[in-house]
Amino acid sequence: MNRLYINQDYCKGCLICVDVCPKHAIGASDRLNSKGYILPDEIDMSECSGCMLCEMVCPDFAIAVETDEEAYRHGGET
Amino acid sequence: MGGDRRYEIRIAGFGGQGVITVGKILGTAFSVFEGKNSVNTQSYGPESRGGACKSEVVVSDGQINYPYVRKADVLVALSCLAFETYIPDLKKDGILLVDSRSITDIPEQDQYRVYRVPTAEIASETGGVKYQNIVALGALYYLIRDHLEESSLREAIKENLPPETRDVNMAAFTKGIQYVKDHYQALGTREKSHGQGI
Amino acid sequence: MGKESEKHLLSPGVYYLQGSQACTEGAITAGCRVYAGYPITPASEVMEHAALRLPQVGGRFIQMEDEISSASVLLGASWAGAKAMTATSSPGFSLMQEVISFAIMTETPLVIVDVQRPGPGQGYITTSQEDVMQARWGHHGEGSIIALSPASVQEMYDFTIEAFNLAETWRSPVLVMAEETVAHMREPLTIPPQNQIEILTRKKPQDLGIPPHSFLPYGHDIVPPMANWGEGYNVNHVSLVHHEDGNVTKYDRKTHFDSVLRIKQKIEGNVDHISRIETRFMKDCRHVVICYGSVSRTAVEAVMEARRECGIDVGFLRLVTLWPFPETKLREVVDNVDTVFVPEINLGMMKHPITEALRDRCKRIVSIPTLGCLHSPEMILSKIYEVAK
Amino acid sequence: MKRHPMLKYLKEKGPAGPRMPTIMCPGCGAGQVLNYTLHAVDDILREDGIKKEEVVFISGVGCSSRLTSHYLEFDSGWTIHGRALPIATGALLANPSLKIIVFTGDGDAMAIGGNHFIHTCRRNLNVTILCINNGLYGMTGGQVAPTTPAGIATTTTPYGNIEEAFDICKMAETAGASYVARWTTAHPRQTIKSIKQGVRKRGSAVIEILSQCPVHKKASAVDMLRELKATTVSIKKTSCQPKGKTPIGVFCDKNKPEWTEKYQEIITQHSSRENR
Repeated sequence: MNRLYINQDYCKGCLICVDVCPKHAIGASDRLNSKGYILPDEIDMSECSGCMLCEMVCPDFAIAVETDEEAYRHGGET
Repeated sequence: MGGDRRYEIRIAGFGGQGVITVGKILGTAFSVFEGKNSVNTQSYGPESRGGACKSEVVVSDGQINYPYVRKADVLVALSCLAFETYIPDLKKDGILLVDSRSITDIPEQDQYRVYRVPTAEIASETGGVKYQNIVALGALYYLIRDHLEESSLREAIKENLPPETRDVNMAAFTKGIQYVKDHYQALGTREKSHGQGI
Repeated sequence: MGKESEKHLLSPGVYYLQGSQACTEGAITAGCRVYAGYPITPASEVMEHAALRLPQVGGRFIQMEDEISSASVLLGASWAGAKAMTATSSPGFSLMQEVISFAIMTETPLVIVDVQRPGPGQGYITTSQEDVMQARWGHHGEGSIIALSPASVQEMYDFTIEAFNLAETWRSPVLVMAEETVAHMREPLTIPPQNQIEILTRKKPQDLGIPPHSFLPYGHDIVPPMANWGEGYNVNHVSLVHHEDGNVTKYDRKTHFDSVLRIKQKIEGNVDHISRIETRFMKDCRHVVICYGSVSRTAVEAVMEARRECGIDVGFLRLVTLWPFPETKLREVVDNVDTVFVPEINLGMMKHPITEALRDRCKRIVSIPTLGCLHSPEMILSKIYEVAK
Repeated sequence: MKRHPMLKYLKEKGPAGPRMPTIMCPGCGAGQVLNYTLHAVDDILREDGIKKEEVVFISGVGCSSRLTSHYLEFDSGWTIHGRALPIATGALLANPSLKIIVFTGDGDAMAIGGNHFIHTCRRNLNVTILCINNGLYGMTGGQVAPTTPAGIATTTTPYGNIEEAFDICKMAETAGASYVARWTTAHPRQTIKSIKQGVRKRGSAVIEILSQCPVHKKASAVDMLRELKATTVSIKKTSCQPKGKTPIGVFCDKNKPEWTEKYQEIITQHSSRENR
């Protein structure tokens, strides 16, 4: 299953990624970063098709999706 | 004849918290409705959101030459960075008002009196976190009520904020006052700092 | 600012305005009815207030495509008979220099407000006094300029009115060398009754009984009367070297020299009428702090503290007008002084004409430079104590 | 912990401390344009074998132009308001093989920089011009711009804008640019593809990108992006231009002689062999 990573310092809580996700795999969490910005989080990553639209539209380079293959290749846990 | 007696207030946070608006309202209250001389200045970075930002009000019955705060009588800090940056300039026995959610670790000390108010939380209950600054203004009013009338601040809010948000702003202002009244009952004006409010 | 000010001049009373707003209100009071500007931090608020207020008093506001076009608008507006103003900040001020030069040669009254910010290049967006030499020498060619240095919200109002009066009186561009601190600061502003405010307008040939056929657009007097477009005086505005009647064909060196000298002497020769200084505690003081603009507010606080706390006999002198430089006035009040302190929000600029003026009137000149922020009283006090203690 | 793939092109911190997060406001379209541009450049470097040191970013002044200020792990210049294009011209005269990408805004390019924009397109100089059009002056506080629609209130048109907006693409085409396109920040894939076409184009490539400014429009970025999608229509889809919808797509893609190529012919003919 693909994994979502959020850079808490870079995210400004605009939630464009959540809106663009075609599969609604991610959503707004109730956690705030130090500046009070709402952080996105996984909702159901089994839905995630790895299209990387969230990575593409993020204005602040604060989100990354690691697909199973990438995880496997990097030897990280899947 | 040295410089006239000055009462110095500094409000600091980050861009977008309405810090500059609070300074503007305070200045209007003192100068337009209390008939005192006051200088309101602002300093800011290029960022309109997120950067460090402060607004100051110097009040005096006489002439105000140097326009900025020299040693603050009151510091209102709405962000951690603001607190750390400006706490050294707070006068002995001065008033420190902080947003309790963003500033948590304040050293135990008896240099100044600490008042913690969850301005962001109260604001979001009232109409949205963007009213955090007016909640803080309400709390600030109660702590410096020897220096000006509540009506002066309410008039200044009307003068400086759009009519369509007047009600929610007035509500936020009242809640700020109420919070300090409820949580700091034994509040004499010369009270020694008693640390943990809530 | 109360609502009743919506439709016309601010009624007399006390207001709590930002320096930038007071500047625009001053322009309106002075009769400015054409404003052209371009966004630039920290001067945009002057323009935004003009956009709101000009139409309310029957004036016209336009946001132009840049600073060069904004300044050029002022030439056309002034020739067509209007009082015109723009406000910019340092990078924009650089772009306006050619128009200033053109306005000097064509003797065109107009007002440019420079809300100074640090340079060079983008520099920063806080306060500065780094354009004070550019104000005098930024335009190409000879000639002179009038430049005022406000230090408060009240002076942003008063000096803008004075700038228009000087522009109309001397047929010259006039600069209000403001600073970000003063433009963004809010303070009480007292608006006097309209009839107590002196408003001057250009001398017109009609008022002097000069008919169109015998009108010399650059003649008759050291400050020539000025005919506006649309009044049948067939005025050609030219900035090539010209004769009194505007003829540019018959070039001769004497006319070239005399006309440019007149344009310069018109200002430099009347320095005592045009420029002002303020002094306190000067009576046989041992040291003196000479300053201008917002720094004067820190300096007076430091001078009073040094006198009160340590009994140091230090005087205070403020240049209200930067240009034309009031050399004689300085020499009248500063005599055998030990140290002249010159605090500036730059690395030492007005220090040069001050040094030249007081070369035989003091032992030493001590510059107190800072960049991007107003001196704190301590910055000036420490220098005074270093020398005086 | 996977990090955003384009961070490899950004200077995140330096000896003087962190440079990120960027200065852009939350949800700012300019930040997205930087993301799309880096995706495009990443592809080109890989697909066309272009060396990274050939790529140069130049910007003027304004929110759009803050992208090059100190974030890019490329040669770059954060220059004078409206003068990015003459500066790009200079770089090309010195080294015509550079791949120059200019970040500019509707104010920076069409107001103070309008004159240089027209002449750069007329000369068909080899530069990719990304004009981030948010319809106002963001950096200075929300003033009206040449692209602000008529009627709109801003801090300098409190009574409504009485002027008509520019059509940047028509201006570019008329002036002679060889590639002209318009997209929006709500069309990531198409914008990335278009930027690649622009960089590969020999000549002036103008790509207008409609973008959102949540702070001054007092709206959420998500809503504004949805509105960008709803109020635009691809020219491929409809021949006639439906009322009220802004056409997006590639308006012009011609092959015209590029300025430095023509000049190279002069050098070839008129210089001795070794100076060629």
